[in-house]
This record gives sequence, C-alpha cells and structure tokens, in this order.
Amino acid sequence: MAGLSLDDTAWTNRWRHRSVAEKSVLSLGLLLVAVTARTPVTGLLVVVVATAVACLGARIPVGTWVRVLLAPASFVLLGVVGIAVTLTPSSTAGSSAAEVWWTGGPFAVTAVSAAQAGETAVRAIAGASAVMLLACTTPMPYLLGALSRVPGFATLAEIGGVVYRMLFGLLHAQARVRESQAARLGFRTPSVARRSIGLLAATTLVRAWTGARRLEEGLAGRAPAGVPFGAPATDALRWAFVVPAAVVVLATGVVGWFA
Amino acid sequence: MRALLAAAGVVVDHPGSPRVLDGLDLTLIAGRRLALLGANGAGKSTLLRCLSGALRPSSGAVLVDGEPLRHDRRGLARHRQTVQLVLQDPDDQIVASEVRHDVAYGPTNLGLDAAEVATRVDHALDALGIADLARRPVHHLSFGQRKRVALAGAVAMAPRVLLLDEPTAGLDPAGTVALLETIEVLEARGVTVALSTHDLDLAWRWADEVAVLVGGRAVVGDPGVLLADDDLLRQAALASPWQARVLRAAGAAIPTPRPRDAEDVVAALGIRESAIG
Amino acid sequence: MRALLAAAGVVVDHPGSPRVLDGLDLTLIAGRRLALLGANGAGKSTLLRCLSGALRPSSGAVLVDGEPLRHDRRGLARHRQTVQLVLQDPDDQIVASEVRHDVAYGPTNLGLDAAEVATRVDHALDALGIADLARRPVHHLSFGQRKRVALAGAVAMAPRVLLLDEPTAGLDPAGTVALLETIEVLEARGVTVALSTHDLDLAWRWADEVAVLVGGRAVVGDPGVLLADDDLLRQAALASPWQARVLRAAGAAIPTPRPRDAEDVVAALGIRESAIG
Amino acid sequence: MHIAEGFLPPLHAAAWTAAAVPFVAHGVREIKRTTATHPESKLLLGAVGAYSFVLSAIKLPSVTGSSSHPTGTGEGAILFRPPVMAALGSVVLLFQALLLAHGGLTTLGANIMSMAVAGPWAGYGVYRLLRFAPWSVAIFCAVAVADLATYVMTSTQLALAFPDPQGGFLASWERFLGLFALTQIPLAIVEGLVGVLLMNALRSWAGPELRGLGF
Repeated sequence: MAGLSLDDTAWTNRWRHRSVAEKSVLSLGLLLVAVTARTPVTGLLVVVVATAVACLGARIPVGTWVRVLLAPASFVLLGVVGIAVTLTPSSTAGSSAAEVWWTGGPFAVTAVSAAQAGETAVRAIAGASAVMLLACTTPMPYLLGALSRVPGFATLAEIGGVVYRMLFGLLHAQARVRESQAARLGFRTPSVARRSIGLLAATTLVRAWTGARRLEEGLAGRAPAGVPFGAPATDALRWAFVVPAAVVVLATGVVGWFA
Repeated sequence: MRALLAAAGVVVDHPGSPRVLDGLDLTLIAGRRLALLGANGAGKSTLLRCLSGALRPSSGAVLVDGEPLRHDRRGLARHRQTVQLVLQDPDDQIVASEVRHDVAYGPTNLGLDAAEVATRVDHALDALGIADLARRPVHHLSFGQRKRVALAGAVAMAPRVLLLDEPTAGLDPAGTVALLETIEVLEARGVTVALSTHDLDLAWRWADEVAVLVGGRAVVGDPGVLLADDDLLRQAALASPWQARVLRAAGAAIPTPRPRDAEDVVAALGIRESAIG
Repeated sequence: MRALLAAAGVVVDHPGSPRVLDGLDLTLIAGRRLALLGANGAGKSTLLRCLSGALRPSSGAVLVDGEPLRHDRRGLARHRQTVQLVLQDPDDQIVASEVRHDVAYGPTNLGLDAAEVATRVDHALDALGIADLARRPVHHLSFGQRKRVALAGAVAMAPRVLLLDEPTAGLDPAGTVALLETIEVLEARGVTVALSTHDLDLAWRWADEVAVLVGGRAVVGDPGVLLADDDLLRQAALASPWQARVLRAAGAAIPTPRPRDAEDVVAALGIRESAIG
Repeated sequence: MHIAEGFLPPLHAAAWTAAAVPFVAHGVREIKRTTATHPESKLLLGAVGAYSFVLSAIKLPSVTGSSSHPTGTGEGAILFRPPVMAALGSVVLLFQALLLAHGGLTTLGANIMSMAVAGPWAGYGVYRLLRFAPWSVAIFCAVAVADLATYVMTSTQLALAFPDPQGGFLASWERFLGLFALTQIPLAIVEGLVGVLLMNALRSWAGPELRGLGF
C-alpha cells in the first residue's frame, strides 16, 4: 500500500514504544527553545541536538533524517525570499549604501531585511527539526491517544484516529484511479485533465463515503455504535528518560541564550 | 444435534426491488460445518448479516438456542458474544491502526478488565498464527494478513458461532490451506463455523452440510447429494464440483462417504495403476 | 508467432524491500492466450502494470512489436491505444456515474468526434453484453456488472492487447463462464488476451501458455507441463489443478492435448462405463 | 499556502493560535452534538477528514505549467458547512504537519485561521449569497473565492509578521499579495473549474448518499 516515509519511520524507529509524554518533553521543549531563540546560534544548536538525539537515540538512519528535514528546509528557504526582498526604499537617498545590498527594478535587499530573513530561516529550520523529532519517533495513533487524554480533545482525537485508519486505503485508491485514468488518456490535454481531476476528486469522495458506511456496518457486530475506539498501548512514562530529556532541553536553551 | 442458531421464515425486502430473502429457513447445528452457496446476488451476505444481528429481517426470526433474537441493545449485546461475522473485505471491519489495538476493540467494549482483554487478544492472535504481527500497523500488512486480523478480532469475542463471508476470496492456494487449518484450530476450541463461498470444490471437500440459495430460500442437504443435483445447481446458477463431474463422466455413482481428493476419486473409479495402458 | 508485447529483463524495486520483479522476461504472442500465475505478492499485478505502461520498471524494458516503450507523453499515449489493463477491483477504474459516460471516457479523451465515440461505446457495450445497462447509474450495479463496465471501458480504447488482472476473482461460476465467452468474442475481433489468476483450474482449461512467477522471474511453458511440475509449483506456493492430480493419482501420464474437462480426464484414464462395478 | 514551522515570530504564532481556538471549539461543539445523536457520524467525519488529506495530495494541472494542489476549502464548506470544516481542518492540518512536514505546530493556529476558517467562511458566504444564481456559477465563485480568501489571509499573516522596513504593514501586504497573485489567481480559477466538475459529478453520483448532509 501507498506509504508516507515519515509515517514508516515513526513505526520502525527504536523509540516508537516510548511514552508520548517523554518524547514530547524533548521535542516540544526544543521547539520552544527554537522559536524563542534570540540568536541564530541557539537555532543551530537545536538542529544539532535534535539530529544527535534522532540519529543516536532513536536510531533513525542519517539519510532518512536528512531527507525528512530537506522538505521543510526547502520550503523555508523559498519562503524567506519573500522577506529578504523588499520594495526599493522610496528614500534611497537617505539610506547609506551599506544598508542596501542589492536592487533590481522596484525590489531591493537591505541589511535589515536580509537579517530578518536569516533569523526566520534559522528559527524555522530549528523548529522543524524539533517537531520532526516527534513526528519521526511517534506513530500518529499514539499521538492521538495522548491527545485524547487532554480535556476537550477526546472527540477530535477519536475522529483523527478514523482519519488515520482510512487515509492509506484512500491514498491507494486515489493513486489507482489516477493511474487508470492515465491509461485511458485522461491527462492528454489541460481541459481533459481538469475534467479528469474533477472526476477523480468525486470518485475519491464517494469511496471515502462508502468506506465509512461499510465500516459502520462491519463494526456493528463488534461493539455498539458510538463506543470509543480507545488508544493503542505505549510504555509507561519513565523519569529516567524525562529528567535527562529536560536537562538536554534546558542546557540547549541556556547555552543558546547566553552563548 | 443441537440447533445453535437458526433462521425461521426470514424475509428481507428492499423497497422497489425483488425480495432478497423470501421466507428462508436454515439451522446451524453445533459442531457441524455448513457451507452457504449461491450465485452473486443470491443473498448469501444478506443472510449472514441477518444471522449475525447486523441486519434486522423485515419478517421472520433469528433463533439462538431456540430463543428469538431481540434487536434491542441488550439482545444484540448478548448476541455478539454468541455469533460473530467476518466480512469478505477486512477493511470493512478493522477500525484501529495497530493490530493488537484492533483485536482488543471488541473485548474492551464487553466491559472486561484489562488483564482479561489481554488474555483474549493473545489467544485470538495465537489461534490465527499472527502473534508476531501484534504491534504492526495494519496498513503495512498484506491482504491475507489483514484477513487474519479481522478474523482474530471476531475470535477475540469468544463466540460460539463464527460466520465467514467468502473467507477464501482473494487468497492464493497456500492462503486457503492456512485458513482451513485455522478453522480446525477454532473448531477444536468448540467454535461452530459456517461460511459462504463461490468455490464449489471447497464446499465439497470441507462442508458437512450445504445450503444452496435459490429464489430467496435455502435448499439444505448433504454435499454429496446437492452438489450433484444438476437441476438444483442450474436454478442456482452454479456448477457441480469436479469430483462429481468426473464420477458422472465415468458413469459412476457417488459413493458414501463422498470422495474428496484426487486419490479418493480415483479409488471410487476403481482404477488400479496396472489397468492403465 | 509474432511477439506483440514483451518484458525484457524487467526489474521493479521498492527501496527497503526485496525486489518484486528481478530481471523478468516474458513474451506475448499475437492471438495466444497467456495465464500469469503466482502466489499473493509474487508480482503479478506489478508485472501487468509494467506491461500496460502504468509503472516504469527500475531497469529493463517493455517492448511493443519489438520496439522499446518510451515513457514520455507521446510514447505512453501510443502505448495506451495498443495495450489496456483491466484491474481486479472495477471501482479503481470506473470514473463516471453513468455506464455510458464511463465507457465513453477513454474514446472522448482520444479526441474522437461524437459519432465515432458513440460507435466505439456501442461496440464495447455489445461485446460485453451490457447494452441494456448503458444508461444505468454505476453505483446501482452488482459487482459482476461493474466488472463488465470496467472491461468495456478498456475495450472502447480498441487495444490490440488486453491484460486482465484476476478477472474471475469474486465472480460466481456463471459469471466466470460469461467472462470466458466475452474473451472469445474479443479474440474473434483480433484482441490478444493475457490474464493473471489464482485459479489453477482456469489456467489449465483456458491458457495456451502459462507463466509462473517465482522469485521475481517468470517460468514460461505449456500448461500441461508446468502445472504438473510439483517442484515448480511448490516454489511458487501453488498447487496443481485437479485434472493433473487425478491423472497422477491414477498413475497416468498427461496426454497431449491435455484433458480439460471431466469427460477428457475420464477418457485419458481409459475408463469405459462397463468397467465400473 | 501552509506557513512552515517556526516561520512566524513567537508572539504572532501565539496570537493566531489564540484566535483560532474559538473557531475550532465551535466546530468541536457542533461535531459533538452531531455524534451524540448519530454515533456513526464519527466514521463519516473521519472519512471526510481522510478525504481532505488525500485531496490536498492531488496534483492540479496548472495553467502556468507549475503543478499545484487544491485547497478543497470551498468544496468542504459547501458540503459540510464552515464550523465542521474548522474542526476537521485542524485535524487535517495536524496530519499534514506531522506526516508530510507541511506546516507546523507553532503555526497551526495561523494555518487554521487561513485554511480552515477564512477560506471556508468566505466560500460558504459567497455560495449562500449566490443562492439564486445558476448552481455552477455559485460553486465556481464559492470555490475560487475560498481559494483567494485563504491566500489573502496568509498574506496578511505574513505581512503582519514581516512589515516592510520602509512602508510598514501595507507595503509588505501588497508585496505578499502580489507575490502570491502570480500563482494563486490562476490556481483559484482552475480549482473553481474543477470544483464545478467535482460537485456536478457528486450530485449525479452520490445523490442519496449526500442527501443526509443537506446537500
């Protein structure tokens, strides 16, 4: 079946069974450090720590980890272009040459805008590496199980569980339908392709719909309608992990903020 | 001969189309293998859903140990612990994303304590030979493996009757053999198994009794008799299994017990190796 | 003996798992029936998807009339008018809500004018014997009927080769007979048909040639030989068809042409009615 | 149109998260009310969530040649109404953040505001306003406007976070709008056209199934 590489990693790494709370301390703690950092050094430190923890602790293959980070990193780098490039200052005469690094037509890159872009890029990549630490080590159903214990989130988490259960079958079906559309030349011209996409989106919704109805009937024999689906079991929380994790996060923060 | 589960005059109507089941009678005897046969659309799945309590017949009754099933919350809750249905497509029945968690779904909702649920789940996974898959995500499994997970989910409810809708559909020959072995394990634990199938050869070899669905009713009898009855099979849009066809082509009667394998058939034909040129 | 479509050293790799196809060679001869056999997961569907152009092999080539298929826009567009694949699940292939619209989908995409599209659709519906379903909504049809609609959609593309993935899966005996009749109609129109199946009996009766998938490669040969080769079938996790089993049990050799029906088998056993007590 | 993890300054991220909370809470309350009376609708809502995720993975053929993905916000709002989309949308955005590394946790609030609130409400509003217009026109406009509203919201969020050193918020807003207009206006048109085809196909295909939605 069609897979998602992040999801596959989450199911196969060494930390999969650890309590979600343990890993959240580490990952969300590093995320907090990353977004509140005042210097780029902190951000770089977060990337290094997250990488070390992911590859040495959870034994995620280095190649996999790099590929995981590459996607958000490329997004971020593309995104910061929009920050770095500003409109040419109307009062260029007033700005010193040192402040304007580059101009082209109505656009310019200034020292201020470039600094802002750089700061954002580091913060975003550091934040992404912290979050990917959680995403790579924890299968979605475990996360949703933890979320369901937070007051007010139970219903949403439970629906999330159904989303996850149906996701892969639907991705697979969608890919198959698209493939057979292509076999009947459904993407030959742009207008033909638009019609095919419309039909594809419609069939996929019908598939999702009938899938849910059939699941409803299938489950009727297993339990009364509406009972909670529960959450998969994970290991109990161990302070032997939480304490060192908190220390790592604090150390990263302290070193980063005061270095 | 204890009547464990029965359909008595079961009618299923969908408004605007011909009746799917039209006063059907059928009895499941404890420990006796029943195979349900019929063309596509003959009502096999509908009947199984009625027997499992998932579908309420328009009229007629489903009897458990002679008592009519009541389709209220309590009646259905009890029924689920007696009868479990396994659907053809495992994805219609698996709700959780991790095997163990899914198999535990039914027992957990019976209100059992955690230790009892764990025991039930372990037994079910063992019976299906998938203990090693317990912590695997369902979407990483093959079709055959998912079929076993769905079956384990039903077995974990510790039912007395297991109804299997087309259990061999989509399985290769090795998968079919493995399924039949699993059924024997379950039978040894006291479970009565009935299944629906298109595979006449499977019905001939496996069943103690067959029910052929024709015109919304069931003709029930010995496989050796019904599966050689051309008139009946023609009405049901079925064909006789090869064993019956070979014996007929040779002009031989079908002996009792009926010959199941190639060896038995050859023996029934009275052939000695030396007789062949 | 014209090689219409061929796989030459086809490799399909999914990173991190064993190779599905590992240097597979296979040739389809015009007008010759090929049955593809293999256990679940042996790579039958993968091979068919390669041959149809839907999947690009990691290495190796697909040859059409001896020319390697180019996986660019033009190459694929041409290929799809030569080869059409019909998937096991018709719902993966039906894109419109009304039968006629769905069958017209391919021809319309070809850019044919309305009259030509209508002729193509009529011919395809005729060949499948479902002209009466033309204006019906697809979701009201039975599984067997939807299978025919999916097949009609492929036939309307007027391919020279039709690849069928498990075409009899989920069909009852009457549905299987009807499908085989349809295939004959298509063959009479000059279409070469290859199919994959789990049904050894079907392969034995229908095919001119079988390809058994083992370890990512294909062993190709005469059904009467390969389907009686126990070593090969064991490796492929398959079993021999009943015809071969009966002959073996009787100690008889498999004659040429191989006996397909019960009557042929009995004749091969040299039994006269009078010989049986 | 996802804003990446860590892209917004911490205060902005927190503010957008706070802004999103009432919308999501409203949606969750709606969903709870539905599931209380129809327990089986949990499965249907899950299916719709899975569908939204899968839809965002469908590549759209773009006029400009670059490929892009439909947002699905307009169609979703018409089919399931905006409050439900706010709740389901946040689940889908969480999934995208953690399964695709698309979006993020600190920017979840901002992304919910643009894709699960602004887009659906704008689209739904237009759909209701055009009640008396031809159906296809109403769908086209609703879907296209939902698309555009999503990107206007994102541009606003970015402009507030990164005001132009000289021209301030307005200059920056114009810049972000201009930057995205290049890709988003053709995309909105394509998605509008596809949306009409989708809804037409759905109406003929699944009439009885969708009747339960008040569709």
